This record gives sequence, structure tokens and C-alpha cells, in this order.
Amino acid sequence: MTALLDVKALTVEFATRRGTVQAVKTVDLEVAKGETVGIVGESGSGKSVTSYAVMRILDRAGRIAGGSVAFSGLDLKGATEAQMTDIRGREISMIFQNPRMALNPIRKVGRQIEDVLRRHAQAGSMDARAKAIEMLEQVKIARPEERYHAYPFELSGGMCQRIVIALALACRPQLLIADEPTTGLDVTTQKAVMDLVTELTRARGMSTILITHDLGLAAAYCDKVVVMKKGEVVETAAARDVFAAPKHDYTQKLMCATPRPGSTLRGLLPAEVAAAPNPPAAVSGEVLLKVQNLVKEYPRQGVTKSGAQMFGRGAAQEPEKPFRAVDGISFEIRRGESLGLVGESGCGKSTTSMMVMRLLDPTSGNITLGGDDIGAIQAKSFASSPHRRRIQMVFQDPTDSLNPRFTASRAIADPLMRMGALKGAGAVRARCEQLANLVGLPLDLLDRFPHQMSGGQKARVGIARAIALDPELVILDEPTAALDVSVQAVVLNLLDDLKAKLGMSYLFVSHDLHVVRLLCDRVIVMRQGAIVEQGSSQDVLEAPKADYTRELISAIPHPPG
Amino acid sequence: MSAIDASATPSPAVSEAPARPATGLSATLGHARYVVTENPVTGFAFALFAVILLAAILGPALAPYDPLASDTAAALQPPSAAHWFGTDQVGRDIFSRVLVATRLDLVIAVSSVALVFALGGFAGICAGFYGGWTDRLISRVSDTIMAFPLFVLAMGIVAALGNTVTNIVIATAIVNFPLYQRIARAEANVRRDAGFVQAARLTGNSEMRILLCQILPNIMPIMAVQMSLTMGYAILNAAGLSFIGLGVKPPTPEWGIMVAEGAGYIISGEWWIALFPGLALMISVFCFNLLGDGLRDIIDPQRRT
Amino acid sequence: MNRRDFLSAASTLTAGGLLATAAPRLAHALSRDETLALISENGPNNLDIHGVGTNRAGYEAAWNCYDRLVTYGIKTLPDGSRGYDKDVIAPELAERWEADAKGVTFFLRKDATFHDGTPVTAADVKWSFDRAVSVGGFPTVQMAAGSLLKPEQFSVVDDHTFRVAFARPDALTIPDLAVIVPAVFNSALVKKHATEKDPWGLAYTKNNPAGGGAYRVARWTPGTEVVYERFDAWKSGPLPQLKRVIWRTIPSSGNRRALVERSDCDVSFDLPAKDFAEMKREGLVKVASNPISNGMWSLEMNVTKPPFDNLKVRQAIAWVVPYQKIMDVVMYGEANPMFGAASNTPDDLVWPRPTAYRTDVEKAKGLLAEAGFADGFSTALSFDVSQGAIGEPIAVLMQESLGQIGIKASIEKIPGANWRGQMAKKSMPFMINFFSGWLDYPEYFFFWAYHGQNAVFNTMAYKNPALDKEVDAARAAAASGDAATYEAAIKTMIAIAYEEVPRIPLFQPYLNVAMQKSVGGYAYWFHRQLDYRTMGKVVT
Amino acid sequence: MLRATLKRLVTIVPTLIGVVVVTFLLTRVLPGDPAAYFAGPTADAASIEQIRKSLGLDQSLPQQFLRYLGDLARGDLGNALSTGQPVLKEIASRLPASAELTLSALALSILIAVPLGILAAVKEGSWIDHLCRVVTTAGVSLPVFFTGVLFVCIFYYRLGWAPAPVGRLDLYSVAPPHVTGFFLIDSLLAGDFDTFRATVAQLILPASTMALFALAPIARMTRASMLSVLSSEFIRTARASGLNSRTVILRYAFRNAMLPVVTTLGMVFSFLLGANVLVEKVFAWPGIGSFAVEALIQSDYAPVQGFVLAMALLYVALNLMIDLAYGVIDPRVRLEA
Repeated sequence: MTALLDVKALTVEFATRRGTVQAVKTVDLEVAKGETVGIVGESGSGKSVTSYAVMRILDRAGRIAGGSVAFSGLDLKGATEAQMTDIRGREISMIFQNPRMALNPIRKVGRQIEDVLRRHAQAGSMDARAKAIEMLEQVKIARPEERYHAYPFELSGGMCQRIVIALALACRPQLLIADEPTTGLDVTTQKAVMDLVTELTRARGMSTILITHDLGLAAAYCDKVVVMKKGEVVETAAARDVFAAPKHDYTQKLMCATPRPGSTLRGLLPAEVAAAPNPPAAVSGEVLLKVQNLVKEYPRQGVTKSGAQMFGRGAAQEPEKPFRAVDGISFEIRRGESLGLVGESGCGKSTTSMMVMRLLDPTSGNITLGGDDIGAIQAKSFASSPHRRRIQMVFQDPTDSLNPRFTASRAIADPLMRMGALKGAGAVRARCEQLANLVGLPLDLLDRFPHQMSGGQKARVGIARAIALDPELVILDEPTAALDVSVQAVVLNLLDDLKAKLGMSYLFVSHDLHVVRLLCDRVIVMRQGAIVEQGSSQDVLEAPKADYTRELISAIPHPPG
Repeated sequence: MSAIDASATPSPAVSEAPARPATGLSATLGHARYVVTENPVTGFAFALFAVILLAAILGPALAPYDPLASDTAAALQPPSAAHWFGTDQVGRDIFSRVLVATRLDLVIAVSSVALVFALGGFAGICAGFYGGWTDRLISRVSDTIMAFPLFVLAMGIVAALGNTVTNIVIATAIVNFPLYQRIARAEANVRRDAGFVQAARLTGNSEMRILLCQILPNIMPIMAVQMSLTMGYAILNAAGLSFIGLGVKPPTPEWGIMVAEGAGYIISGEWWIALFPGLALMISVFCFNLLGDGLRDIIDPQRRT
Repeated sequence: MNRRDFLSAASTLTAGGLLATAAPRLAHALSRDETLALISENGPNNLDIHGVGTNRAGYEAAWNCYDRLVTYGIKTLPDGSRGYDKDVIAPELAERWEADAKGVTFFLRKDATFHDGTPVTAADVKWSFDRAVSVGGFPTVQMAAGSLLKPEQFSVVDDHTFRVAFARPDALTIPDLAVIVPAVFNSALVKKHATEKDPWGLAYTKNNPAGGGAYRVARWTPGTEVVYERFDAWKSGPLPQLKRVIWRTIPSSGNRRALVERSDCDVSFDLPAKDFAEMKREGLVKVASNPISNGMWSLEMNVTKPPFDNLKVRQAIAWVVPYQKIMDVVMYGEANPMFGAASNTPDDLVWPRPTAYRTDVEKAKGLLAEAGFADGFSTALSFDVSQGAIGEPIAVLMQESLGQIGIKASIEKIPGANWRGQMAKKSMPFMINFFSGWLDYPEYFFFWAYHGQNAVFNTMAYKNPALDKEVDAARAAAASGDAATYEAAIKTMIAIAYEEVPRIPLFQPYLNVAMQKSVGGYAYWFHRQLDYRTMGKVVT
Repeated sequence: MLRATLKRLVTIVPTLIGVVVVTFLLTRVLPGDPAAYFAGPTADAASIEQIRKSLGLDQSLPQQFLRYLGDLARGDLGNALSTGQPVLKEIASRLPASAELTLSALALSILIAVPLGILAAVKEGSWIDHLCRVVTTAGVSLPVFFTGVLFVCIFYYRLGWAPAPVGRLDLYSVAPPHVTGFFLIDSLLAGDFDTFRATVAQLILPASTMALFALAPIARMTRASMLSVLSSEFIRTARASGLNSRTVILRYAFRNAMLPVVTTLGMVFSFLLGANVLVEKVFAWPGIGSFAVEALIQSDYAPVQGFVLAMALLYVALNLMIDLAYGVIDPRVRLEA
């Protein structure tokens, strides 16, 4: 069987201000007809760049410096731009992550599909519309005639990704490159989208390249896996083999860093690093945080008072109910305990954490911290309350949560200077260094700005800032969502160590049940503002009671073993 | 969402920056040097700015003639070795006047920009950060000012308050208020719930403190771009006011008024009276504009690869 | 004339067979020889001289659209140009008149009609004069200058006979009837548009000339354009040559020069002295040039504001003025010098006349020291922005010269709107100003500009009973025809004013008008505007 | 859409109130005594006083304001003393002149600047990009009156290519019958091509002068906006779908990039209305700007107030139009409405 796509010794260079950077170094890649190949790697591994080079849609700064790319015997590297535009979409097409951004925001989705069809002479002006609607049907969009006229912003993320798929498959190409197609989608949607892609490509006998950072995803859907690291291919093997017996160290490290059923926190780390076992959790019986009947309502967007009421028919109608983001939930956290709050986007978990954090005022309900009714203090004035220092937070996006114009030490020192009892710059600096040591941040990084640090380093700064005042409760808002799995492994371990060392309690907000299980003693599953299920993490994961929990768990792809 | 974007950015140049040895200041300088050398036009603008600054500082010392001294015997002379830029209708040396005027024009530009930044920038940040009634009130004030064509309002203010340098500065500042207010408002608004602002709230910063210490420094870069552009506008505005008789008082040398006076002599053939101050004016406005573009590049490296 | 008239005129004049699209162009060609294209800085704001705030351009419209009983004759001046003759009163609506000790009787021409065909009667004259003396503001003041004070002075003898009774003996009464204000209005027409609030119909005449002058307004776009047509039934003089006058407002002086030099207009008004000087030299266009009668630019010091109350200070300043510099770089020689005479005491009745001052810094320094200001002082020198082309360079030169004797003068540009108000309030200590009197008599000038009645134009707030006595004596002597007393009074009056020097005369400017060589018949008038009636174009 | 328009109009009300108050106050603090100015040269104190009374200037400030509001409610904007005409009539006759000039200039600069901006963005960093930047920036760097005088000197006085700068029509042409007030349209409606040609000829110089001034902001915004759109993900999708660069740039990128450009146009229009004041003076254009300047210099309140009110209304209308244009271009805005 000859390869459909044959990439040999591909090297891609980017011209940057610090000279030329090789993003992809002598990469070999073969995709046979009908085969699904996964390219797996962490950020900066060059996996996306490889695919862009194949499509010849690199940024202006990038260029193919060496190697060859052959597609069905055609030399793509040497092809003219006109030839390439004929191939793109017609022979090879791509789907991208972040589907909503991948569609022209001001053009009807149907027209966008038509554009591609007509470009590749798959449809004329007469039948373009019918064919576009047919494509919508094929990607299982309900009421396709109606959706033809929709704009991307009117559709959900999953729906948009279906449109992108329709766009990619409209001209029946031979190769589909899917670049992180499910990142940013909820797990349940993720599964539906991937199943659709598989179904459609199988039906058409197409080849697929699946680019992902998620080993589980690659394991679930690929025949063959290519593991990349820093622009180089470290391992190529059949999917089964890679997961069963990873040969390369890096693959092994990646494998063990990926949380899956049965893995332990220390087990995420490579063997040589994970020395001491995790300290045992010291959960006392004392309740630290008590949340009762917490409700947050928002007025509904758009038309509040309808015309009907103005015309006197309002009496018969029930007044419009405000939207309940959080619908009367109660839970408690004991001292030394960490509680996981799990749910898909829009389930109210972030709103709940913001209210507990006292950045947002609840509509009703009580929040007490160690017996003090902190819910009664207005969010606006909570900054000056003595209770402020007792609850701190680690944010989801380490980049966004650090002021780009402050150095690391300035960021860590901020709470010390505002609320700490330390006097003098020297004392503050000393405490900063102490904290940096605690979170494993090299001291020479303290004078750097956020853009000069890596994601893991920024996460450490964020953690150091949160623990600077020895808080009793720390809210972790998806603290590792933006991090690569290997970094995630380190950060999760760090958080666990710190908890034991400093005797804090955690409220861990996450969408990933596996991660939650590793860190948390108990789990709460939320859906549509309400608690669906709660219990010890072990119980919830292994013997879920609610259907929704079960659905969540089954949707998570995970590597075998 | 943005977190995930970062992990898949196609260009390695911007993803996961490796530990860079440079500290903050030298990195900024290095970046500035890079922009200046990489973009010839920006480099040129910076060089021009240095010349203008030098002229403003040393102008009075370098001028070969007293810029106010008339010499009726030498009136309306074309450029020559004695008078590089020629002489005007009462025989004053235009080169000296152009040179000496640099300082005043720069002062007008800088002070009006400083004023509008202080007023508009602060009002805008407050509007964007606090929202609600503060925002509505400030935005209405802005809208009211915007409803006047800019130059006409400036004219009205100067006509009402009297034509002094201070009033020209005030008028220019007021006219530009909405622009600054809107930019600052938009910038503050997107940052009002940013992670680092929330983090600052958690660490016990008061709202006003967050406004000044967290938001303001982040808005400075984009404001700097606007300020550079406004500097050019301020000079043009003063020139326009001079043209309709509302400029600085004679015989003070100022580019705008010299151009306005000289414009009447163009048809009769004494082109140099208007041309040289006009060129000086054009070059400086040009310089401020290019500088603004260049600053934008320095601030926003993503714009350029 | 509207567009349709034009087209029909064109088609009747040509031998048929014309395409409709070609007609407008032909109409241009036919009309240009009999059309005068005129440009100036400002257009009229009111077509009625009696209106509130009628501007100078409005004077021109009123002058050409209305007739008066009498007008001035035209004479050829020594330099060959033509100008009005203040000593000759010529008939206009009145064929003749008879004066006696108590008044003067005018006999109107019987064939004269207004533009609408209504005959002109003595009742119209009476109504018009009543209006002028009653309506207030400028027309009333101007009428009073000729001792025409109240309606009772005017009487209708019969349809074509009209009498003015003298309020007091005044030599200026008849000359004052030849200025613009005593124009004759179509009283029946105006009364139709009068209202209770506006009994004199000012709102109507503002936009609609209701006269019987040689021209009527065909189209007026305020601030932009006036188009006149000849009134072909005009009887008060020979029928003018020009059938049409197009008057555009061009605010930029550079453009006004360019237009006349490129032959895109026939007459260009209001150019800077420099342009006129150069155009005279280059000879591409004709420049008519006449000294403005009874007018001069001067430096004026408010004698109620120290240190200008000190005579020595005023004299010191008079000695430090850079007179010749001003003549050279401000006026480019387009003025008569008003300095450097042998003596401040006149030996003849020529007016305006130079003072004995000239630039002598040492003398100025000495006088200033004597006055006790050896170290100088600070003051503010003001000028009118709308006259900035002349005022500003004078101010700059003065500032520099005053600096030589230690006087620090800041320059105040006063916007045109403000100028009159500041003058009336007498709030400016030191200013550059121009004044001219319509009636060309020195005592008239002095009455407005120096007399203790303290008129607006006596910006110096100068009150000197000795001078007032001479001015009053000169006026009385003129009325009674006592030439010797008159001459003595005039001479003393001038000597006092020049010696006391509250106002330092600088120069008497020329009124210049640039025109194509084909334009003829221009005459200089006291009102400094154009009289289209005498003008014409040489058809080449 | 109607609801949104009405809602938009409601937000304008405070602005309009602000404009009325500001205008009133501004004109009243203007120095100068219109009464003295209009009393004429030989007026005495009594006649000045009489005129002051007839102008209503002897009343107290609040009284004058009430009187002004009353007049406004009746649609009476007062008389312009400088031309002697009712302000409403003056504005009605002059606004088309200014609008014709400004819109011509705007159209001209859009026609030049938008393609330039697109070109600069597509060829980012190339010499074309730098050239566009330098040329457009140079255009905005000269005082507009100076450019105007220079143009007149070169193209009319020296070369004789342009017609005499005497306003909307040459001296001997007659304005077309009034329908819209826009000579370009009216002459075509009347089928009078000579007048149309004459109007175009008169427009070229002043419109170019102003267009030059507007090039930089439009080109700059187009470039920046195009750059950010071109680097966005949906463009990558379009490219990966094989759409050719023409379609990608014009149909996909350009329409998205137009959104901020349309907003900028509003600013540029206001900017040009200001520049109008100076250009009208140079080209003897009988527009509303030169009229307002004269009035301002003479402390003639009524036209200044009328002018500013007209401008405010124009601004409101313009913003409505921009909102509507936004809705046409961007479906998201439509939904929010």
C-alpha cells in the first residue's frame, strides 16, 4: 500500500527577531489511504506547524527549509500556489480547534459551505444551495434548511464544529487534517464530534491526521501515533503498541503524566522525580466553609417586558423568571479537606466559586467561614475586610491572572504589602523568596515579567501569591487547564504537597473528573446550577449514581492501560 | 478558552517563551532597538524626533538672528547664504524664527497632550472600570463634545477665552477629550474583570488602587500611541486657529502663525515665508505620526513578525 | 435675469438652428462684454443703508440701487484719475434746487420711476427722509451730521417739489444730502410690507431694494454673490453701459489677486498694499489708486490712562515711531506720509496733512526721561484683527521701536466684533486705528475724532476746551461763509492737535482697485465702493 | 431595527440638551459687543443701546436662554446679522454646499485610502507598506489651509489646469434648479451636463485638499483592521479550504475589516467638517463652515447656535447611519438590537 501522504525530513524554519528558529526538524510522516494517524505532543512540539507546512499555509515568517512532501505522488513543496489552492479543500482539508473562531463571523454558514463547493467546481450556482444543505444534513445538523441561514454566533460550539467539518468534507477530499478538533468543547460534545468525524471519514474511505495533545484521544481514535517533542518525532508506532509499550522516554513520561482511572498523584510524575509518597491528608472534623441554599439570579437578556404586557394581556402571563445560574446549593468543606466541584461549561461552578470567593454577591443563601458569616459582607467592601486574607484563589489562566507590567516578585509581594504585617522592602523580599522556594520557583525568575516565563512558572507565581498570606481556604479554578500534561502533573503534586504542609483547605473547580479525583477527597457534580451528585471521589468515579455523572465519565477518552 | 489557544498557536516564536536572560528594562530597550532597526520608517521617525527635541532645547542658542528683530531694508528676501530661509515681510530671519518656534510648538503639543491624557484618560478609565452611572455620565459628556466638529469647538473655546497659548492648549485638550476617554474606557472595560484584576481584589487592593496601579500601567502603551498622534494634531490645530486669526499673539514665532501669514504671499511669489515654517510643521507632525505607528509596533509585537 | 430669459434672448439673437445644449455657452459669450465680474472680500449683509448693521459692501448695493436728490460731481484729479468732486453738487432725482436762508427747495424730475414703474414723488422723498432721521442708529446719526434732525424739517410742496428746512445754519446740510443715507425709497411699496413692530419696513428692504436706482438686484445669495441687472428705464442720468454686474465674495486675498491677474474677473477689491504695489509695477492689470479722502491711520493713546496723560510721553512716542519703515514694509509706498513736515503749525488748509514728527530715538529718550520714565514702562498695543494686514506689521514694528526707549508693549489682537465695543468703552490704552470721514472737511474729521463731545472715534478720550472752541468756530464760520475765521480756526485746531499729539498720524492710505485694462469709467468715491453707473468695458 | 433606532434616538437626547446648553453658554461668553458692532461707525451710546435692546441682549442670561429655548421650539433660529438672513434659511442653503464638498472629499479619500490600506496590509512590511504609510502620513501632516493655498497657486495660478477658486460654480454659470441642493445631483436631474461639468471642475481642488487630509486615518485603520482580520482563524480556514486569495481578501477579510473602518469614518467625517471651515475660506465655498467662522468672529450668536445644532443633528444622523451600516455588515449587531 503506497502512502497517500509522504513527508520526508521536513524542516520548517521561522524567521524571528532572535534569528531563525527551527520549529520542525527533519520530520518523517506517512499516512496510508484510509488510515488515521495521530500526531501527539505538548505545546511547542511542532505538531501543528507540520500540518500547516503540508497545507502550505504557514505564516509569512515561516518557510519549508528542507525535506519533501508528497501527496499522491504530487510534490506539494514544489507546487505552485495556484495548484495548492486547488488541492486545499479539494484533496486535503483541515478542521481546527475553536470552531467558532474558524468561521467567518458575518457570513451565513450555508454560504460559507457554498463558497468552498463552488470554488472547487463541485456545485454551480443552481445546485450549490441544495448541496450545502445536504452537507449540513450529513454532519447531523437538525433543520438544515433553517441553519443554512444561521450565522456562527447563533450556533453552539459543537454545532459550529459540525459546520467546520461540513466545510472540510464538502468536496470529498482524500485527507482530513484535524488540528485539536475538540479542544475547548465540553467532554460530551467532544465525544459526539469525534464520533462524527470518524463515521464520516470511514464512510468515505478517507485518511485522517489527528493532531492532539491528548493521549487519550489519540489512543481512542488512531491507527498509528506519531509522538513529537520540540520539533522532532521521537516515536512512531501503531497506536496499540505506543500505549502498551512506549519505547521512548518522552512517550513514557507523557503516558504516565496523563491522568486515567487508577493513576495516583505521585504516579503522574516520572519515577526518578517522585521520591516521597504523598503525605496523608489530615482532614479534621471541623467545618471550615459552610454554604447553604446559595442562589444567584441574573435578569434575562434581551426583551424583558414583552409587547403583550403593554397591550394589557400581561395579567394572564406569568412574569418572566430571572435566570438562575446557581439554584440553591449547599455544601461544606472541613479543615484540611479538598473538595472538587465538577461540571461542564455553564453549570454554575464558576459562579459558585466567585460567590464563595466573595467577588460576587449571592442573590440569597449563607456563606460562613469558620463560623463567620462572610456572605453578609458585600463583595465591594470585602477587599478591606479582615476575612479577605482567609480565602485566596489560584486562577485558571496563569497568563491572564498576572499583571503583564508587574514582575513575579511584585505580583507575589502584592498581598504582602496590602494585607501583610511585614514592614520594609527587605522583609517583603525575604518572604517572596521563601514563597518562591516553597512553590519551587527559581529565585532568579523573581525579577521577570510574565511574558518572560513559561506557563508552569507562571502557575507557580500564581500559587505563591495565593498562599502568601497563609489562607485557610484556597479556591483552585481549573488551575491546570491551560497547562501541558507534564506540567499539570508537577503542579498538581505541588498543590497537594502545599496543602499538607500548610494545612489549607481546597475548593477545586474543574471539568476533568480524573484530575479532580487525584487531588480531592470529595466531589460535587453540578449541572444547570444544581448539585447532581456528591460523595467521596472514589465513590463518585467508580460507582456513579446519577446518569449525568455516568455520561461524563464515559465521554472521557483515556489511553489504554 | 484563551489558555487553550496558547497551546496551539502555530508560530513557535510566540508560544511558551523560553527563559530569556534579559531583565525588563533591557528587554524593552532591546525590543525598541529591534523595532527601530527593523522598520526603516520608524527608525527615521525616531531620528527626526531627536532632531526636533534638540532644536527645541538649543533653538534660541543656535538661531543666527534675533527672531523678533525686523530689518526693513532686508524685507522679503529669498533664501540666501545670509538668510537660509529668506526673510519675511518685516525683514525677520525666517530660519531663526522657525528654529526658535520649535520650543513653543513642542510645548503646545506636549502640554495639550498631557492635559488631555490626565483628563480624558482618567475619565475613561473610571468610566470603563466602574461602569454604570459613572460611565453613562462621562460618556454623555464625551458625546456632547463629539457632536461638535472638532476644529469648530476649538475655535469657539479660543474665541471665548481669548487667544493665548494656555487657551489654545486647553481647547486642544478639550477637543481631544472624547478620543482619549473612549480609548481608555474600552481598554479599561476589557480589563475590568481580567484575572489579574480579580487577583488584586483578592489581595486587598481598593478599587481606586486597582484602577491606578493595575489598570493604568496596562493602558499606558496604547495611550502613548494616541498621545503621539495627538501631538501632531495639536500643532495642526494651533496652525488652523492662527489661520483664522485666533492663534498666538504676534510677533511670537510659531509655525502655524508663520504659515498662516505666509500663505498670503504665496500667490505673489514669496513662497519661502510659508514654505519653511510649513515644512517644519509638516516634518514634526509627520514625525509624531510615524512615531505613533512605531510605538504601536513596539507595544504590539504580534502585529509584526 | 433668470436662466430662461437668457436662453430665449440667446435664441432670438442668433439666426435659429441652434442646439439647445449649445445655448448656455453662447449666452456667456454674448453677455460678457456687457457684464462686469467683480470680486471682493465681503458681500453685503443688508441691501438697505437704513438697516441695522449694514456693512460696507451693503453701502455699494444701496448706492447703485437707489437714487438720491443730489449727488457729487466727478472731476479728473491731478494724477489723471477720476474722483468725486466734493465741491460740486450735481442733480440726480432733483433737476434743480433753490436755497434760501431758511431752507432749500428741490424740484424733482417728472419722468423718474421706481423699479416697479411707480413714479417718484415728493411724498416718497419725505417718507424716506423721515425714515432716515427716525429709524435710529447709523442713518440717523449721519443725517444729524448735516443738521437734518427731525421729520418736521421735510415738507412736500407738491408732487414734484420738496423742501428741507434748515435746523440751523450748517455748510454740511446740502453735501450731506449727497451721501448714501438720504436715498429715496418707494414708499408705497415699503409701506405695504411694514408691520406694527417694523413701521419702516426694514425687514423687507433688507432683502429687496425698493428704489429707482440704475441697477436692481437680480439675485442675491448672502455671503456669496450679488447679481445686478441694469434698470433700463433709469432717468436720473445717462443709461449705464453695463447690463449686468456679478459680484462674488472671495475671502482669500491671494485668490483675489490670482483671479484678476488671470483675467478671471474684471475688478478685484480689497487687496493688500503689497499686491497693489507689485501689480502696478508689473502692469498686467490696471490699478486705480486714490488717497482716501479725510482718512488716516494713526496711533492713538488714551489720555485718561497714565502714563499717556503725560504730554511728554506722547511726544516721546511720536518721535520713536518707525514712520518710514511702516511706509515701506506695511504700505509699500501705497500711502501718503503723515510725518516729517517742517512744523506742526499749518501754513495752508490742505488736509490731511503731515505732522512735524519723524524717527529720532535720542529725542524720544530725552522726552521720556523728562517725563520721568527714563526706564520706560509697560503697556498694551491693540489692533483690529479684521484690519490685521496693516495693523499687525505696524504693531510688530512699533513693539520693536518702543523697546528701544524702554517701553515694553505687548500686542493685543482684538477680534473685529470686539473692536467697536472696546473703542466705545475707551478701554484700550494704546491702539492702531484708521478713521475717515465721508464729508471731506477737516472740521468734520475733528468733530468726530478730537472733539470733547467724545464720540466713539475719539478713542483717546481727549478733551481740550481750547480745541473744541476752534472746531466749533470752524463749523460756524463754514456755515456763515466767513473764510478768514474758518482758515484761522482750522490752522489753530490742527496745530493744537499735532502738538498735544493724543493721536499720532502715520499715513493717509490709498484706495486701490485692480481691474482689467478693458474696464473703464472707474471713479473714486468718498464711500470707497464702486459706482457701476459710470463704468464700462471696452469691447475688443 | 425600528426599536433599535428609537432606542438610539433616546440616547441622543441628553447629548442634544448638552449641545444646546454648551452652545448657548459658549456664545454668551464670547467677547465683543454685537450691539456696538452692528450699530455702525458713527453710532453713539444711545443708538448702541437701542440696538442692544432690539437684539434682546439687555436681558439676563437665564432670560436670554429661555427666550432662546422658546425660539428654538418654534423653529426660529434667529437672524444672522452678518448676512442679514434667517439662520434656518442660511443653514438650509449652505448645508448642501458643505455636505457636497465633504462627502465628495470623503468618497475620494475612501476610494484611495481603502485600497491603499488593503494593499499595505496584504504586503505588510514591504516597500509598498512603508510607502503607503509615508504618503498618507505626509498628507495629514500639512495644515489643510496651506495645502489648499498651495494647490490654488500651482494648479490654478501657475498651471491654469484648475478653474478659478470662486465657489461652487464659475462666475458666469447659473446654479441648477434647486431640488436637493447638491449641484452634482440637481444638474443631472435637470439634464444640464455643462453645469454638471462645471460643478465637478470646481469641486476637484477643494475636495482633493480635504481628501488628502482624510487619507491617513482611513488607510491606517483599514491596514490595522485588515492585518488583525487576516491573522484570524477563519481566514486560515478559508485558506485551508482552497479559496483563492482574491476571495479570501475581498469577500472574507475585507468585509470583516470594514467594521472598525466604518466607525472610523464617523470620526473622519467630523474631522472633515472641521477642516471644511478652513478649506471653504480658501476656495470661497459658500458652505456652513465658513459661515460659522465669520459669525463666531463677529460674536453673532444666532448662526453659531444654529450651526452647532445643525452639526449635532448631522452627527446624530451620521451615527444612526453608521449603526445601520454596522447592522448591514455585521449580523451580530442586528441580533443585539
